[in-house]
Amino acid sequence: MTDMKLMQGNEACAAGAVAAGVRFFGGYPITPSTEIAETMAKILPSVGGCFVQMEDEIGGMGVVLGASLAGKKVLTATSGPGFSLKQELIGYAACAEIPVVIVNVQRVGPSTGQPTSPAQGDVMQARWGTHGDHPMIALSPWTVRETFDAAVMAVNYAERFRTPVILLMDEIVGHLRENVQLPAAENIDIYPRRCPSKTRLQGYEPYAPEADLVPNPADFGTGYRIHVTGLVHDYTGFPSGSPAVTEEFIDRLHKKILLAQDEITHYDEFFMDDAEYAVVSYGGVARTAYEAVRQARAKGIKAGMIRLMTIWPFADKVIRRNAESLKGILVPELNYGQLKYEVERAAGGKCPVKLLAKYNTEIFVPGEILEGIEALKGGRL
Amino acid sequence: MTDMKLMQGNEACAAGAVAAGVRFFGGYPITPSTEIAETMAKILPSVGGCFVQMEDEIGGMGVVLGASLAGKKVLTATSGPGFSLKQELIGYAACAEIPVVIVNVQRVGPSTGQPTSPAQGDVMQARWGTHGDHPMIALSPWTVRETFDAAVMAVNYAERFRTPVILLMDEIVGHLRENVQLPAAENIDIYPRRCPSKTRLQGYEPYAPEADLVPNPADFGTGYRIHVTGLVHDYTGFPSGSPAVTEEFIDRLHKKILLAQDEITHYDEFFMDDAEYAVVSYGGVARTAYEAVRQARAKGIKAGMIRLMTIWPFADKVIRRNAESLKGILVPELNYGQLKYEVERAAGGKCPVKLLAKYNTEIFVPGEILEGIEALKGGRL
Amino acid sequence: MKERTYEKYFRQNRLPHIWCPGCGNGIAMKAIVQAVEMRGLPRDKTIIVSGIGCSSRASGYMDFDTLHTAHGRAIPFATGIKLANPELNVIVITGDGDCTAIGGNHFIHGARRNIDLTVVLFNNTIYGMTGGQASPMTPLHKKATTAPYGSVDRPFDACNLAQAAGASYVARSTAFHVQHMTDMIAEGISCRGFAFIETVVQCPTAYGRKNKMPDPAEMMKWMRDNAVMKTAWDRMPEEKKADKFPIGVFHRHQAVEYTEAYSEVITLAQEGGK
Amino acid sequence: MKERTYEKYFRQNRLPHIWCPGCGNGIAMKAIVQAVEMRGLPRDKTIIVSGIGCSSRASGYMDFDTLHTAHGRAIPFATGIKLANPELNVIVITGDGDCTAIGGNHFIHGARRNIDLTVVLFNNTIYGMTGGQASPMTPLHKKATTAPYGSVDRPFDACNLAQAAGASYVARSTAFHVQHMTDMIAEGISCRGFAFIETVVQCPTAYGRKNKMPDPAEMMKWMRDNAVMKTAWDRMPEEKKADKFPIGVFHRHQAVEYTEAYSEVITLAQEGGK
Amino acid sequence: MNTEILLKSERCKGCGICVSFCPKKVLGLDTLGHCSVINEQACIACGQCELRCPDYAIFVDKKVGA
Amino acid sequence: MNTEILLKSERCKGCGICVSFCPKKVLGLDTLGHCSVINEQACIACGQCELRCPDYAIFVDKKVGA
Amino acid sequence: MKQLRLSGSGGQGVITAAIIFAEAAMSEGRQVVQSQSYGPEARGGASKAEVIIDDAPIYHPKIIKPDIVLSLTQKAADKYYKDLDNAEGLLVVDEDLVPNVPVFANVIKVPVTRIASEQVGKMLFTNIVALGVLVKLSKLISFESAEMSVKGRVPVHTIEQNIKALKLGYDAV
Amino acid sequence: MKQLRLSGSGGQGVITAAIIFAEAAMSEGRQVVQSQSYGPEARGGASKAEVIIDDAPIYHPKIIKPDIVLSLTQKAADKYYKDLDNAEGLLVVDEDLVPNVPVFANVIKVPVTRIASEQVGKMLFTNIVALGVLVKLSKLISFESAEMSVKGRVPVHTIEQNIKALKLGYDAV
Ligand SMILES: Cc1ncc(C[n+]2csc(CCOP(=O)(O)OP(=O)(O)O)c2C)c(N)n1
Ligand SMILES: Cc1ncc(C[n+]2csc(CCOP(=O)(O)OP(=O)(O)O)c2C)c(N)n1
Ligand code: SF4
Ligand code: SF4
Ligand code: SF4
Ligand code: SF4
Ligand code: SF4
Ligand code: SF4
Ligand SMILES: [Mg+2]
Ligand SMILES: [Mg+2]
Repeated sequence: MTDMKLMQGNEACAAGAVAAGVRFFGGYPITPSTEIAETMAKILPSVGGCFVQMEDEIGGMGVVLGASLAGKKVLTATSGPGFSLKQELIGYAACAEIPVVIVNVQRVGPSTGQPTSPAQGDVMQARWGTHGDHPMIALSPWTVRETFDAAVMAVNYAERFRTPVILLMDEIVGHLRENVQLPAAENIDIYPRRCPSKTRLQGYEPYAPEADLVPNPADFGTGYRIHVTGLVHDYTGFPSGSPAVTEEFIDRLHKKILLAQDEITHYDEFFMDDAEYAVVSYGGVARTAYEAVRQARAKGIKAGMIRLMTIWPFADKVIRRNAESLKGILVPELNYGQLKYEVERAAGGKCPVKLLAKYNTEIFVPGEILEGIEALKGGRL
Repeated sequence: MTDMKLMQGNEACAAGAVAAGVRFFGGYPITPSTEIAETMAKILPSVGGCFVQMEDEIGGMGVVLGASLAGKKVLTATSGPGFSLKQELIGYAACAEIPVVIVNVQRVGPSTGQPTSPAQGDVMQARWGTHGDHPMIALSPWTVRETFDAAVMAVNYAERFRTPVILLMDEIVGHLRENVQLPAAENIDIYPRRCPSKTRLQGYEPYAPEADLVPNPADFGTGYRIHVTGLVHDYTGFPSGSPAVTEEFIDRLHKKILLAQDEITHYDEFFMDDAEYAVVSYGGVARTAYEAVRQARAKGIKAGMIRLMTIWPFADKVIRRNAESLKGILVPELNYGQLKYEVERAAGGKCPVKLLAKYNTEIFVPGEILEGIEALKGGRL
Repeated sequence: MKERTYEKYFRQNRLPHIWCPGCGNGIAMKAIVQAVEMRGLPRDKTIIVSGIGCSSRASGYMDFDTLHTAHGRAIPFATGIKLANPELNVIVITGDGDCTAIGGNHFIHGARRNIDLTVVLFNNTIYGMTGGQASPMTPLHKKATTAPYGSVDRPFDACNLAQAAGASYVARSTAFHVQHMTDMIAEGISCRGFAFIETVVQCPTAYGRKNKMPDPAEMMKWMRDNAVMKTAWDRMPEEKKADKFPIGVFHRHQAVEYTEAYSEVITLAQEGGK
Repeated sequence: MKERTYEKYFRQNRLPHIWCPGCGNGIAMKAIVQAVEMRGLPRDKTIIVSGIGCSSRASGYMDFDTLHTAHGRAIPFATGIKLANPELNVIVITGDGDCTAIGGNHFIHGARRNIDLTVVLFNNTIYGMTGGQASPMTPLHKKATTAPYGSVDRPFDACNLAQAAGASYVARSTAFHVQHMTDMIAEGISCRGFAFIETVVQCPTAYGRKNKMPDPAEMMKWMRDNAVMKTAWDRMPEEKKADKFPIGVFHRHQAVEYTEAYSEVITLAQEGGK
Repeated sequence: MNTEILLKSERCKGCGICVSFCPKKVLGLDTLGHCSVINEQACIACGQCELRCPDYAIFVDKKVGA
Repeated sequence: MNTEILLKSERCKGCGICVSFCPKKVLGLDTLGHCSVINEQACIACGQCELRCPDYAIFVDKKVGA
Repeated sequence: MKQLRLSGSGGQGVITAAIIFAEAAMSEGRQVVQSQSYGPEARGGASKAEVIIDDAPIYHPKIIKPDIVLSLTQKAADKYYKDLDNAEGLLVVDEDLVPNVPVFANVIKVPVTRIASEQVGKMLFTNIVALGVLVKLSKLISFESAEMSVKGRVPVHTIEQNIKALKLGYDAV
Repeated sequence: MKQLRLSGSGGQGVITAAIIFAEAAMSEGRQVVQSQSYGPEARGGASKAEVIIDDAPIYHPKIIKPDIVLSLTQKAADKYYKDLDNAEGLLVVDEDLVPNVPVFANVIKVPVTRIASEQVGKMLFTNIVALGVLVKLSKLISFESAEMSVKGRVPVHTIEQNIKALKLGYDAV
């Protein structure tokens, strides 16, 4: 462990990324994510890396994808409007299987909205924002320290699955400062860049999957002369219009992540052993929810909490398992209702799932969620 | 009725839009939507309208929003990658309440994917593609004639609710030619551009809602001197950071559409009276599904079909009502599973909901869906 | 006190504006309304369109139909307004980031089409709104929060770019040269076609503080001392040009305006020509 | 038969290419590999990056590390590759739509940064891939599927634009002038900085057919008859210039290259400078 | 005095531009940073302050009849 | 004949460019639109056809020793 | 229900021929749907157009079992004849461009490209020659309907040559 | 748990003061969270910074009931004092900039801006003067910790003046 520091969520995000090996950042400033870029601009050159500010968010996405192909671990960061602009190339990364982490520090939308205020309004967009079928990994930390860990994890997952990973922060945690003690460098697990397991002469195919369904396209400049495209392609990497190839391709994109779903579904259960009512929460809101659940317990309500760190792929199993024994689930969200739909679906009618939505630029106070729990219990929701 | 014509879906879309009063098109070509732009380039100047090809899809979105504010009914059209690029400004239209119809003729994704092949992979993106909380109307026609009608309807809804409307076509219908007989101009209902109901002196507030929760901001150049912004704003149209204003604003954006949900939820029920199994289908796929359901009936299976024309807001009630009495629902989709999630949620565990996914660039053949129905019945799905 | 007639063009109930003490945006905004007054534009047929940024907040203070678009997108929106109703006068207010970073493509394409817009760029050489990141017009070696070691990205000369892209009128002025700025804008308004005016304005907060010029008056004195009138500039020996920059009208070239060109298309189409 | 040594730079198993009979893209692609050979670029340290379009399909046929990006985005991807590993030689192949329509902003920003890329624009003055829509380089009054009455949008001069934006090297050639084209590209490769070469190529299918020039050889003869060497062009009276266009090197100006500039930042940062 | 100086103090943000550009040292900033007229007699109504005030907070006219 | 003309017919798309630019009318297109050598003797090995063939389908060399 | 498939490569115009066929059938009061698919490449590559004709509304929009397949390239012939009914199905191929005719019961070889090139004057008219062949063989529409439909779809200055092509095709079988 | 709210307008530096306070508390081994909110406008407008200090981990990150509210503008005072505990809560205001002091039990008026302007030499130091005041009044951290924390957060060439400001504030109450 290192010294105790007062650190902001956004700074922790940058620090985590660098700790995980990120050496390239490209992006475009936008509130409330800007401190991530600013921190990177300062740190990266000092570790021999590169920070580049691009002409817009699309350029920011393109430049990091190019750098990733050339062998660097890469990060870009943005918020609402910029996240929308990046969607096309997020799909490119999914299709061409290029490791990249995209941080979205959520703010109030739609559109320019309320740039400085917190929200959780991009949860569904993180899953479905780009066109066509694609899988998605999204992580949402609830503390500054976990933001560091989540950044490390996001970089590792991007590299391991060769896929875009969304670090879905919110303004609450992004702009929060709290004391953190970061792990020492030697205690941080780093997933290295995958390498070709064959030579050209051995019949290397850049997009042939390994056992984990993930391919190992060679970094540019290493002598493999590979072709990378956003068209559907076969194992050689060249475009193919074959239905069989297309089917296998799209299937594999999803399965490589679903195979590992249990392992990458991170969540906490608090007071769930005997819980009758559960709050399902994520991101900065979970801090308030935790407080509320404690207060409910203090009042004798058998309340528990499931805190989702992994938002996508969605924790279906966790919810389903718990729904069997619960009398109700409350989903407080700083939006008009988003992850609630998933919880409801996963619960499959086993117990009522109720939304507690707040979308007025302010965060919940514990009392509101407590009331929500009581109302759920009392059948008033 | 007019003469019988052989018409392509994309042409019918353009014709419908013009019939509904569209006089401005801005966009950027992309397969398989390009014929819409090309048709507009030809027709619009001949009716005194304007076609402009912009530098990209974002410019295409911006230019139509400007034209809409200046009083024109407007259309833009795109496909997959372009739809992703338009997302930021779709949110702008939702926030600033600017009438606009965005056609997305879906193709295989993610990314460049298979540009010439059909898919239904942007269904969730149509709902959740832009950041922040926003409502969405999306219509998906299944015939060339209905494409004409859907275009008229889309323009009318855009004007009536002052909101972006997605005409969610697919390549199947977009590139299909079939004989159609269009309605005579006088039989087409047109929703006129909404006008201010007060003068400046009477204390006109451009964003004050009428009884239907929709405001009447004046067209530019008509002397009202209004302010339009993508920031959260109050009734005056000027930015406001007030939590109360924000809450009411976001609530109203959703409610104005939800209020009319029953009226704008268009769907067909075929053979549902005594159905035990239903296929829920939309867009071009519904044509094949219909054939399959007929074949199932011919084999003595009590199969029926719910054909959704309105995709968003989702037909929760229709599904829930039917789920009560069904033994199973099959959702064939040309994607990895998208609207299936909504059907599953809406069914609320009342009956099993099974996906029949195809994502190999080819469309279903009736036999596949028939097999699906049989498998559903046999519990093999 | 004599009436300041231009004050009627402000939305009085929205003043004071949100800009920082000493921000040059207020000066440029006043120059615009004075130019509008000079040219006698009918107020209800004049539309102000802006992007996102400190500068782009100007639209909210001006008593016309006003449109505060998305970051970088003012020109496409303005293009739509003008094409939809060519009788409207459309003035675009934008920032160096808004216009030349994220909006760079729309900027050059507006100029290419030669659509009749008057585009006024408030150039504070920084991203003011988001707190001081480098823009594509930040001078070399100056500091910004995203260029903590000094910027190594060469800046654009937006006037050159506008001209190369096809603008009909290109000029520059500064917040020090208030009257000159007003004239430059007024001439741009008169131009039928794409008119571009770069107005150099001080941002003491996000730029000045980081670059040892926190005092707005000092920044304006820097403009006074380093801006050189075009005519003098053209006669200036190269070695004296370092750190200096020209102001004035750089380019005037009347070409067919876009809405006029499009009206030809309408005529052709309606004649059934193909 | 003597060996055609440049053939080794093609992925033989992927030929014949998908381009239409007579398409000029094949000529420009050959010029690139010949220029690469002339300059002796190490093959495994040379990366070809393209956007989306007929022209951008070239990357798939060239036996290097190759990257077929998204429409308009070749330059940012290429920038990332170069910045991540400055020892790589990065060549960008793009179309008139890819580069100057949707990719226009990245194009001018690449030039502004002066990053060491060689950008070869295959200018067929049309959107070939999508079947003949007008591009920002379609000549005035020519027809396109989206300009059925003739285009009224003034075209860009991409060379002017590149120069105004800051490119270090700017040149143009045509598919008729094959050897000249090769030389222009080779010189661009040698240039340390942003090099831009516009190669005028014929698209008989999407452009020619609509504009009464369906024969590719006729299109090339048109190039022969209308392209004028820069030196001659500069001496040509204005009235003779109509319909003609200059080819050759328009601009050479060596400035600090971007990856070199950034290495200064690294030095500063590592010295703990702030 | 033959000039009239009008300060709209609700608009003034105390930037000091008018103070800096006043050739006659007519203006000053108070402790809390607002513009104030400290030497009205010296004013020559040159208008430099009004011209460059970014907040339209100061107006100067020759007195009517002066 | 002192020239050698190699036609890779699997690459030739019959565009006719070589035919048009051949100064000696050595080349022609057949009914189904493929390039064919119709007057080999006339070839002067000027290389115009090879130079501009967009499909790398025709190659001309002076015969070795010629 | 009758199902026709026209196949070839990018520039051969099979889609136009299919549209004209469909339009002619429509003009005779039939229900039609016409669709096409391109290869993965927008340029070049395979191209396929389909026409379905019926008296009742047509739902599923693609051919399940073609009655006639026309193929103008070897690749197209090899790929598309397979689902023809062995007994009833008819395969029509270009005599020159499909040298290896698939082993199939009913095959008709017509030198459509050669006819276009030599007798109409340009290979460009191949598709209309082929259309003439199909009109004759399919017996689904009259020559006159086809003629009308051609006139409505081709550029005015090429009508004459196109009608000539149509006739030549019609008479070639 | 102790909850401090610092409020003012855009340029007054209340966020920096809050960060320094939080850091000092952290250095004394406490758990802290520090947050802020801006008005709807990025420039100008209201600005609010909060610090929560506790010995246990802090979950809910915003103040529910402040112990101390510092307000450097009238607007901020009017808006933010309200949820102070009537008995225990303490409101600290700038004597000059908050002319209409809210009617409240415990109010302390300090001319922090004037001290900065007149005694330190620049209004820029207002926030550090205010910080000194808060250190003294809150009794949550030692002057030394605050001093250390200031030194770590301000530009090197301004350390001296800042420490002077801190002292002046500390001594002003
Ligand atoms: C798509 C998008 N990206 C980024 C932002 C964040 N943003 C707002 S203003 C701005 C820069 C403004 O700079 P400039 O245009 O120079 O205006 P200034 O504030 O300096 O006047 C940025 C990056 C945004 N609002 N939207
Ligand atoms: C975001 C996006 N928009 C549009 C398209 C469709 N599209 C593909 S290529 C192209 C134009 C190509 O024109 P150009 O760059 O000139 O290349 P050419 O085909 O003429 O060589 C377009 C519009 C796309 N693939 N992606
Ligand atoms: S940050 Fe700069 S540009 Fe923005 S208001 Fe302040 S001084 Fe003006
Ligand atoms: S469409 Fe034009 S550019 Fe594309 S391959 Fe054909 S000839 Fe070449
Ligand atoms: S210039 Fe204006 S705002 Fe600045 S101090 Fe003077 S009066 Fe006040
Ligand atoms: S008018 Fe001139 S002299 Fe008078 S106060 Fe203003 S600047 Fe000073
Ligand atoms: S130029 Fe090449 S492709 Fe064209 S006809 Fe001649 S050999 Fe064939
Ligand atoms: S080398 Fe010259 S003469 Fe010989 S075939 Fe080619 S073009 Fe004709
Ligand atoms: Mg700026
Ligand atoms: Mg092109």
